[in-house]
Parts: sequence; structure tokens; C-alpha cells
Amino acid sequence: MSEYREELRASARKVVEDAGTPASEGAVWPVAVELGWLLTTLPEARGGLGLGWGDAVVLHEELGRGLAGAPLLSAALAAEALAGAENEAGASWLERLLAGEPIAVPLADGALAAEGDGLSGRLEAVPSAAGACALVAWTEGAEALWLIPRDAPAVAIETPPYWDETRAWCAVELRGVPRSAAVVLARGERAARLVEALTVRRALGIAADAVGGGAQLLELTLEHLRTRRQFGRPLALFQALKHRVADLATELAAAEALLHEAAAAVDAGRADAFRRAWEAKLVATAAYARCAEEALQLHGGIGMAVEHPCHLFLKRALLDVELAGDPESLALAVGDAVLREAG
Amino acid sequence: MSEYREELRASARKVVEDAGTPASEGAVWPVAVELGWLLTTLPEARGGLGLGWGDAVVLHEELGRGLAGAPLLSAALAAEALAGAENEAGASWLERLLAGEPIAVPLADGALAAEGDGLSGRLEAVPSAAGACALVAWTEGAEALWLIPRDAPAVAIETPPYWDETRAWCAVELRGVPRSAAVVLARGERAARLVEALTVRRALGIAADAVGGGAQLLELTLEHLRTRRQFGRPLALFQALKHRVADLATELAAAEALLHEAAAAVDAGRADAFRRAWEAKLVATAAYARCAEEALQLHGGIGMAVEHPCHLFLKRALLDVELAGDPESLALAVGDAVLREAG
Amino acid sequence: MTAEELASFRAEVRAWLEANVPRGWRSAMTNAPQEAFVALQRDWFHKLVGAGLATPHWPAGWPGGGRSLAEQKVIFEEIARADAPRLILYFVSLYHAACTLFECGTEEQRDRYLPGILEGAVWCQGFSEPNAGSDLASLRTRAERRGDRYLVSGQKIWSTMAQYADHCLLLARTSSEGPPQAGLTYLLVDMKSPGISVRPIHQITGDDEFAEIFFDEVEVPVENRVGEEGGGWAVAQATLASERGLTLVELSARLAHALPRLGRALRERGLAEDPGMRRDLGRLAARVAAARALADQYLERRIAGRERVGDASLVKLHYAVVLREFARLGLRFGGLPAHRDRGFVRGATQETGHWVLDFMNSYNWSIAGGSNEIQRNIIAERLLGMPREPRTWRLEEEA
Amino acid sequence: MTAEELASFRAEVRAWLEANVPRGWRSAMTNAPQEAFVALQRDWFHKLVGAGLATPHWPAGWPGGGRSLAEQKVIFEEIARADAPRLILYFVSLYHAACTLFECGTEEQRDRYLPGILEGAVWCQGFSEPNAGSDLASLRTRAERRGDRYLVSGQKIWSTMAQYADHCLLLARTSSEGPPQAGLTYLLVDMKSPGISVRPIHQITGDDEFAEIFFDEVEVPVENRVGEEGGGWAVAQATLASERGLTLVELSARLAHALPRLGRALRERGLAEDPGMRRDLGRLAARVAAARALADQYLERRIAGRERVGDASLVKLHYAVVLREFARLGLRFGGLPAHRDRGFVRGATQETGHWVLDFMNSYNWSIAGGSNEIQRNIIAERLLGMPREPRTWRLEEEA
Repeated sequence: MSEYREELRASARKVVEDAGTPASEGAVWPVAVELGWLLTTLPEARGGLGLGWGDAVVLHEELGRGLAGAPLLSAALAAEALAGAENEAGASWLERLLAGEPIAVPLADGALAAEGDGLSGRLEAVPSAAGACALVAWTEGAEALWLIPRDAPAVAIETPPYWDETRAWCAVELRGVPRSAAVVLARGERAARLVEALTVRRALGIAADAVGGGAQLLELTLEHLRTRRQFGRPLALFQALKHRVADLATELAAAEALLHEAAAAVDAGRADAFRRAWEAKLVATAAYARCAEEALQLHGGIGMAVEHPCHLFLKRALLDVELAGDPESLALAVGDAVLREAG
Repeated sequence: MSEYREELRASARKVVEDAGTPASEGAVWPVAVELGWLLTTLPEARGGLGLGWGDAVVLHEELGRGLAGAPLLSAALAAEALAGAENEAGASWLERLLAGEPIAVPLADGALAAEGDGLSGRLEAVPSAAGACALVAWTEGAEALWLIPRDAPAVAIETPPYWDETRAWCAVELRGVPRSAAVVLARGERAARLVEALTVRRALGIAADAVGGGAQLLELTLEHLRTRRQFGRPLALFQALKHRVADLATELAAAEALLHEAAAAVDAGRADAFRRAWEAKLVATAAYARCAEEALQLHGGIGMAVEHPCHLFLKRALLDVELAGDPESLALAVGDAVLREAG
Repeated sequence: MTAEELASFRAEVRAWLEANVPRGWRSAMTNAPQEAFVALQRDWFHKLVGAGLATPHWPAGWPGGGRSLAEQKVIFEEIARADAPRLILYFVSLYHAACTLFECGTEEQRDRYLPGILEGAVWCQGFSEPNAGSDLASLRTRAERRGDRYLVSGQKIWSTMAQYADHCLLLARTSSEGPPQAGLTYLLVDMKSPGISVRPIHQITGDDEFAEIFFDEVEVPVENRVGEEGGGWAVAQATLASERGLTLVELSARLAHALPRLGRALRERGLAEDPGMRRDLGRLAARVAAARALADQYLERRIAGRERVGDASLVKLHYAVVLREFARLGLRFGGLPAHRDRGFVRGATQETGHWVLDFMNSYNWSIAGGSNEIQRNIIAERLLGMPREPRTWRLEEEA
Repeated sequence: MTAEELASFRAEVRAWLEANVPRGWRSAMTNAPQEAFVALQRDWFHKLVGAGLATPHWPAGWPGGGRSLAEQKVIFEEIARADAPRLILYFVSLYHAACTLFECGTEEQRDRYLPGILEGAVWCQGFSEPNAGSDLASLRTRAERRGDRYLVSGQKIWSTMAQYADHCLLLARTSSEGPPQAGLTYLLVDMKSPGISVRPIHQITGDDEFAEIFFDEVEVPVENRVGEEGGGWAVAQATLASERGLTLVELSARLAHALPRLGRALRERGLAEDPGMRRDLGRLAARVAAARALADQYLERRIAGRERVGDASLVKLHYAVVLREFARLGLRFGGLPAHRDRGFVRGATQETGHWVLDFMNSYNWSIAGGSNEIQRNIIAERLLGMPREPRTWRLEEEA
């Protein structure tokens, strides 16, 4: 494990803890820009640190821990897209991003089509799109990767009432945005490769959010069990509850191990990187959701009141399950990979 | 609840308990014939008691409790088929059955076809076929219901090595049995109705086996927890284990309630009888399998030795899941019924 | 009542409900303000009382009263089948308050309060406290006797719709001597008494159907005590047993009637052709059928006088577990769109088809009214004969 | 060793295994008699020893010894990848016995026993007892000191292949004073000593790879004691820690390599087009990947010296849980035909594709070597800091 990785973790934890839970976008984003977190996975040739996702996921774990609202995953994906663009098409936008102007990337699979002269479609689960300077998205089938400036014509941004309020969720509706107003970052084979890279990394980012959030929620729950008393003794003395938190810790530990294994596979460009990323996302978000479901039960009534942060983790956990690839489709893709191995 | 039902339960429990666990076919079958258990659901016009499956399932619960090997479910189904046959075709066979000669009915869906002049196919999970005087089975699509005498030509009986050895499982291979050697019990609409009646009752019978077996296995497990000590105290004092047996008791109680509800629906000829029977079978066999899985864990090493009866319950429980209709197909049928309601 | 009479009673109830259930109440109550909901509850309450369907469990002689448990079961089943609004605002009045008065109240108390209930007085329950959870014996709200009054101070929580209540069923501590249950006393408190303040709890669902009640030296006349001083525990048991399993008969029936909502969710997401999804729907339907059969069987047992200690826990635990499974499948079928659906149906149950909301509301059954964990203890110890944990069991450093 | 060197070592091991793993051993061992299995184990053992692949964990200077944990991990991974037979008959000799001798034995003991191990002496382990379960401190087999000998009487159980063993690692009680662990002493016992009898246990799978050992006043020379009298508990901990997580690296890798067997089961039952089944296969594959990553991460931690107390329990519990999930899915995919498949592969693991057998064998991991319940206690108390249950906790009537 690189030393940088541990430093990054410590630094991120401090920033996020100082920002409170949930760590607001306003408190985290400027510090993240200042500390150069956006440079983590950016190639050195682009002025970045050229580190891998093995390091980047540590950052996203810490953001998950603090329920951070800053769109750093989206920014990291945008940077990846801009750095990989053909013809330096994205260079000036990369500069704006690194200077602290968010560029939004959808965290769910949307439906974007290039029809006639314009780009049309609806993109869901786009974090912080309202405050972004641009949007990076791809047409269906990964035919082309586009950057659409926020102020391009026919771009409408909505803020649907997501139950998870820790992140600034937007939907972007493109109603025939003129091609001339958008930037083509890549087409054809290059677009396909870039989109693959983005979806795999998006899965790692959400898995990391889940691993971090789950770990923090487990800690809150352990603390509750240690302090809350019932029938004259702390809840932590009830063996049935001890066994349940032991199971949660086990699931989270396995999810964390798989996340790092998947990130290493992605960094090494291994042939099984895809499958590992889908598996990591499935396992991590399932573990987070289970942890959140159990945590609410173990907290009893107190967790049902908005004052307690339990529900913020729950809503984020349940949403994470649906992000970065529909879980049913990912499970099917993994199952089919096994079937292919079965010959 | 009828008084007869409670008497039947007490009588069956005594017979089965006297026969030991597992209660052998030889110890139970003659007593069952003697006590008139075969008459339970037979119409009064046929010399039976004309009771419903609400009563019959009680019997099968008790047989399940004692892991009984006697083919009473098969016999009850055969009696149903013979009593419902057209043209009194089955009358003489019904007499033989009531006199104590078993007639076997497959407890899994087989593949029987009438091709040219003969009946061909393989029937799996036919209990005690080797000692039966005949077999009752239906061609695919429920076109016709047949009785095939044991000594008809081209009937081969095998005894595949089922893990569940508490019942005398056979496979029957029909290699072109001449139609003339077999008896048509019903055709067309009547066959369809009879086959429906048989499959629904078969599901109730297996569900009852599961409910009874699960209840008995839970009792064995509770006894183990009460007597076995670890770390200086009885296992029964460990809350984590107490909660697990509480969950098993809950699942079994629900399975039992649904079984009786389904049997009542069948007896009343309610429109939802099918769905209730499939549901009861799914729930009961799942509860039994879960109970068996947990019981083996809660027994620790001792359950892994053949001397202990734990494994007999386990193997029977796992097999029950697969009998009386493949569970995947039954779940699909229930799901589709819900979808139809959804309009 | 014979089976035929029961069937004809059912037909009657069904016909009345078909004619009287407020049309379109679900859409009217979706994202409606609390006040609109209270208005709907009032109307529906008066209609039901008028039809004699709100008080079948009251003794004969009272309007609508004197119905057998079997008839009561029919009413609850038909209410579920008709998808009528749940009478949330009046449940404590009609069941908890009325049954407590019938079973343990004085004649004066009955005369004073019961007619008011029929006229629409709202009661709330003041049992739970912060930090007490499922351990009612550890309650700390104090009632000190001062001549012919008690002075009550303390805090109650999770009181359903207390902000609308006229009266409160209060369990308070009058002594800290002896075993913890022994010092509890049961009082009827006028919610307009000076010193009472009510604060709605902002729930994680966005709802505020529960409230906290603060008591600051609230005076309660001694004649408002139910039972003896120190005898409150037994009275509270009567209160809690008052619905006799009918609620779970209703709720599990509602769950069964709500299954098609899951089917529609599958259709909406284009997944209705997927055999895996359809099987999972079928498996859940089987579980729901079992929950319903268990609740029905329990009531039949009560009717037949064959209830065993712990049976009620089986029903509640199983319902809570299956309800959670229902909610989980809803989340799965609902997918991403469910997360931006903040639709909110007041007066409905935990299977409104707004899946994230339903998931959260399912905890009302796994935590409240004795958590799943408490039910498991009861089942293991009372029904299965596992030994109880020693009362002296403490942390080593405390021992 | 650099990453490149490790990669080249891996290539070397892989090539050797490809050339040497006995062809068709799975079919040869299916329903084979125990003797044929023992013969296969012997041959394979001598081949591995000859290639230096059986003793990488032995100190430098010994044949094959002096390999780093990272190299040992490579060997185990490649053995899993090559689907080689598991070296069940010799595992106790190579790991438990050898490591105990290296860590706690005297020079005389090492000289006397270690060469024999390389030549194929079989050792078994005598720790578990009937009625002791996971509670090793409660052992009752007694060793009484008589001059320069101990006289051992008692019964051991679940000893792997003890019927073939030349020696036994025995944990026996020399004193009943003080805390229960304190009275245990560790002895090396010649299995040909008078007074020893071995009875294979008929397992529910039809196998008899475990045995009971009965000791009736068996004489054991004092020089066969490892560590001090009463110091057996600590020595036994060294024995149990000897494989250092390598087994679960191997087993979880084997589980991952066995996933296609589930795919083939789907194909055989004509269900490979069903999206529900394929998704369930994918979900399990993800769980297996997690189990493998966790086992690998644990070994990396040991290599880096960053292991925490309780980490080993996370790995074992998770593997046992996922293994059961694997076996359950096998049962589901196998359906009815699986129930008449009594095929039995000796020397394989718990994922042979004979699904009922595999299901039962999965309990070898949830019960033996510290049950899942014990692992949960350890995780809760040692890793998560939950308080321990008081030692004085007894039934009330006993208290």
C-alpha cells in the first residue's frame, strides 16, 4: 500500500470530519480543489499525480464516511474523459475543472441520442449539475462522448426530490441541443474505450462510497449499543445483537477487500477488471444497504427521527444500490461471464 | 376444528412414535390399513369417511414428524384417482388398495407419453413402487390418467440411490407398455380435472410432511440446546441461539397456518385453491429446509455423525423442496397469478 | 352465529363499505397536509360509528356493540378488502381507551369518557419514553401524590397523533421501590391541562404522525386513576391486548391486497416478462399468504379460547419480517425511479407503492409495540421453554 | 523477492503443476475406496516434497524450506488453479506437527520427528472431544504423571484420518486446578502405543475421513511433552495458527474456480437462458470474489505484519457463509436429479458438483475449527470492542 494512499486517507478524513455529517458540498469542494484531490488519477502529462484508482477509492471511501455532498466522483470521471479526449478537445474544460468549476457526469445510465442536428435525452442522477459549468455524457451504445456546456441552448436542469438529500441530485433534460454548441470528446473505438473506462470507474467510486458509509454507520451503531441500556444492561451485552454486528463487520470487510482488489485489477488493466468492478459494486452496495437496514433496527425508535443521522445513511445506501449500473443488469453480466467460463 | 381431526392426530402420533424414528414402512403401513387411514378422504359412496384434506394433512404431518416410510400420500392420491375414474374402471384396484396393497403415484412431475400402441416414459420419485401392485400416472398435458399394473409388460423399476433413505424411492421406466395391459382411468376434461386434483393434493401432502418434520426437528434441537453445555452453561442460555430458534418456530407456525388454510380452500373448492396449495408447499418446504439447515449447525459436530437423526431430517427436507412440483415453476405460477391480478 | 349468518353479515358489511368508502381517498391524501387528513379521519369515523362498524368490540348495549370476535374479524377483513382508510386518529380511543375503561375503569369513569369517544374525542397513549425502548418497566415519568391530585412530570415519546388528542392514557411512576413494574400507576390525563406541551416528531419519512409529550408538574385528579396506585402495569397490559389480534388480521389482509402493486411496478419498469422477477414476486406472495394465514389462525384461536402465551408474538414477528420483505422487493422492482418518488399517502399502511417510504414505514412494525428482538425473546422463553437470562446479568465491572 | 521474481516463481510452479497433477484424479477418486485415496495422497505427497512445494513454510536449510509467505501464497493459489488434489492426509504433519516442533519443540524432538515427516509419516490431531465442541478449555482427557511417563486416558473426536496416523498431537489435562486452560499439557503420542484404539466416524455424507481415538492408560514418555506441563494451551494456539491463512487462500480460490460447475448445472437442467438464474449465479460469483479478496487481503496483512486480533475470524466466517450460499445455489440449480447423485469425490473440497454432498460438507467449515458462532463472538468482542459476557453468567437456579 502506497504511503500516499494512507496520507490521502488521513487528509480526506480530516477534511470530511471537520465538515460535519453530512459533509456539505460547500465545505468540502473548495478544500478538495485546493488540496489537489482532483489531480489524483489525472495523468502526469496533464499535470496530475498519475495515481491509480487503488488510491482514488480511498478518497471516495472517506467521502462516503462523511456522507459528503461534493461531486468528486463526477469530477474524477470528467477529468478522465477530458484527459482521454481526441484532439485536445477537452483541454480548456479540464483547466476550468481543475480550477474548481464542477463538471457533471451522470451516475446512472441515461438515455442520450444524437438525432439530426441535436442531442436529446434525459440523464438522471447527475450530481450537482445545477452548479456545474458543463456536463459530460455519452450517447447510447457509446457511439460518442460529449461535453455539453451548462449554458448551451435547450439544456434544462431539474432537481427531482430524491430521498437522498446528502448529494445535490439533478436530472438533465436535453431537448435538441445543437451539435455546434457541444464538444465531441471522442467517437468510435476511442469513445467506446473511454465510456468503458468511465463506467468501470464509476462502479468503483460508488462501491467506495458504500464501503466508507457502511464502516461509519457500523461505528455509530456500535457506539449506540455500547451506551444505550435496556433491562438494566447495555445493549452491547445482548449476544443476539453482537452476532448481528459481527455479521455486518464481516460483510463490510469483504466488500472493502474486494473493492481494493477490483481497483488493482482496473489499474493493472487486467482482463477481469470489468467483472471485478461490477462484483465490487454489487457486494459493496449490498453490504451498505444491509448495514443501513440493520442499523435502523438496532437504533430502535431514535433512528426514526430526523435528528439522528441514521436515515441519511439509509437513504444514501439504498440509492447507491441503484447507481453506477442497475444491479440486475450487473448481476446478469457477471453470471454470463461465469457461464462463458463454463464453456 | 373437527374432533375427528384431533383424534386422527393423536392416533397417528402414537402409531408413528411406536414405530421409532425413522418410522419404517413395515411398521406403519399395516397399522395404517388396519386403522382405516386410507379411508380418510375417500367419498362415503366408496365406503370412505368422506373427510377433507383439512383432516388428511394432519395425518401427513404426523408421518412427517416420524420420518415415516409408508407411502400413504401416494395411496391417498391413488384412492382419489380410482374413486374419480370413469366407468368404474378403477373399482377392483381400489379394493386391492384398501385391502393393503400399495398403489404408487409419482411425487414429482414425470414424463409419460402414449406413443402408438404403448406407454413410454420415465417417472421419478415414485415411493415404494417396487412393492406396489400398480402405478397411477398421467400423460403429459393431463390428456389421460392411467393405471399400470406392476406386472404389465415393459415396466422396469429401479431404486436410484436417493440421499433420503427414509422413504423407499423408486424410478419407473415404461418402455412401451401395451395400452391393452393398462387401465384408462380418465380422459379429456375428466382427466384434466383429476390430474389437477391430484397435483394440488400432492402439494398439500408434501407441505404437511414438511410442517410435521420441521416441528419434530425443532423439538430435537430445543432439547439439544437445553442439555448441551458450553463454556459452563447450557446452549439454551445463549441469546443468539434463542433468537434463531424463535425464528424457526415462527416460520414453522406460519407454514402450518398456511397449510391448513390451503387445505380448507381445497376442501371448499375455492377458486384460489391452486394458488394456496402452491404457496403452502413453497412456504412449508422452505421452512423445513431452513429448519434442517439451522438444526445441523445448532447441533454442532454430533449432527454430522450418522448415529444422530439430524441428517435424516435434513435429507428429507431438502428433497421435499423438489417434490410435488418444481419450486421454480410453482413460484412462477404464483407470481403470474399476482401479475394477472395487477391487470 | 352460524357460518351462514356470518356470511350474510359479511355481505352486508361489504355492501356498506362499497357504498361508503370515500372515493379516491388515496390520491386525495397523497402529499396532503395533516389537516386534510384529520378532516378525512373525522368524516370516516363518524360514518363508521353511524353504521355501527367502529365499535363491534364494545359490550352489547352500546351503539354497534356486542359483536363476536368472529364478526369483528369480518369487519376488519372487509375494511382491508375495500381498501378503506385506516382509522389511525381514533384507534387509541376506540380500542385502547375504551377497552381499558371497560375492563379496569370505574363506572364513573366509563360514564364520563365513553360517550365522548363515540362523539369523536381523540385519545393518545403515553407509554413509551426516550431511552426506555421496549423496556416499559424502566419508565421514569413521575406522578407524585399531593392530596387528591397527582403531579406529573416527565416525557413521553412516539405517541400517535398526540397533537390532536383530547386525552392521554398515561403510565407513570409513583414509586421506585420493589420490582420496576410495581411502581407504575395508570392515569387518564386531560391534554388541555396546564403544563402539557406536545411536539410532533419529524420522522425520517417526512411525516409527523408521532409526537413527544412533555409533562411539567401537570395536575391529574386522583379520580382519574385507573386501578390501584402501583397497579398500572396490569392495566397497561389490558390496554395493549385490547385489539386482540384484529389489527394484524387487517394489516396482513391489506398486504395481500397490495401485492398487485408490486406487479404493476414490474410492468412499469418493463420487467414483467422476466421469469426471475416473476418468481421472486411469487415467492413473496407465498410469504404474504402465510402471514395472513397466521394472523387469521391466531384470531381463530382466541375465538376458540385456545391461545397460548407467545402466540401473539409469532404473529407480530412474522408480519414484521414479511412486511420488510415486501418493502425490499418493492425497492428492487421500483429501482432508481423509486428514489425520486416522494409521494406520501396519509392514512395508508406500509405498502403504498411509494417504495422508499414503504421501506421506512415497515420499521413501525419491527420496532414499535415490542421490537422484533423482544418478540424473539418472548417466543424463545415463553413458547419454546428456553431459559430466561438471569436478572443479575451485568457487565463484569458492574457485577 | 521483487514482483518480477514472484511472477517468475509463479510461472515455474504453474508449469510444474501442469506437468505433474495426476491426470483424471477426480474421476478416479469418485466413489473410490479409502485405500485408493490414501495411495493417491502418498504419491502426490512424495511428488510435492520432491519438487520442494510441500514445505515452503519450513525454515531455510530444510528441503523446500525458507520460502516467504508471499511465495507460499503463490503455491497455494496455483494448487487451487491447477485443481490438484488437496493434501488432506498430510496436512497435520506438514503444518500442525512441523510448525509446533519448529516453534515449541526441543532440538531432540525436531531431530527425531521432522525427517520422518518428509518421508511420509502421518500425524493426526487430538484436540476435540465429545461434548467439548468449540470450547477447548473444557477438555477432559487426562494425562497423569507417573515417573518419566504420562498415563493418558480419554477420548478424542473429529480427528482427520486418524486411522492412518503414525503419531498424534495430543492436548490432555494434567491438572484441574486454576482456570481451565491452565491445566492442559501438549504431548506427542505414538499411535502404535498399547491402549490406543481408533474408530472411524460414519459421517452423514457416507465418508469416514474423521475418526474417534480412545486412550486407555496409554504410556507417553515425558520427553514427548512439548512445552511445560500445564503449558499446552499456548502450544496448541501455535499449532492452530500454523497455516497462517493459507488454507483459506487456497479454498476461496478453489471456490472461484468451481463457479463454472454451477454454470454447467444450469445448462444441464436447461435453465441457462433464464435471466433470473443467471443473475443469481452472478450474485453468488460476486460473493465468492469477495471471499477470495478477503482471504488474500488477510494474508497480505500477515505478510506486512499488520494483522489485527479477530481478522482471521472475519475470513473464516465469511468463507463459511459464502460456501453455504454456494452449496445452496448448487442444490437449487441441481434440482431433483441432485438428490439421486451419490457421487463422492475423495480429496476434493466442498464444491464437487455433487450438490447434496457439497451442502453437507459445507458444515465442515461452519462447525469445525471454531464454529460460526464462536467466530461471531470473537469478531464482536475482540475486533468491535463489544463487552464480553460475564464469566459468572449461569442459569438462575444454578447461580
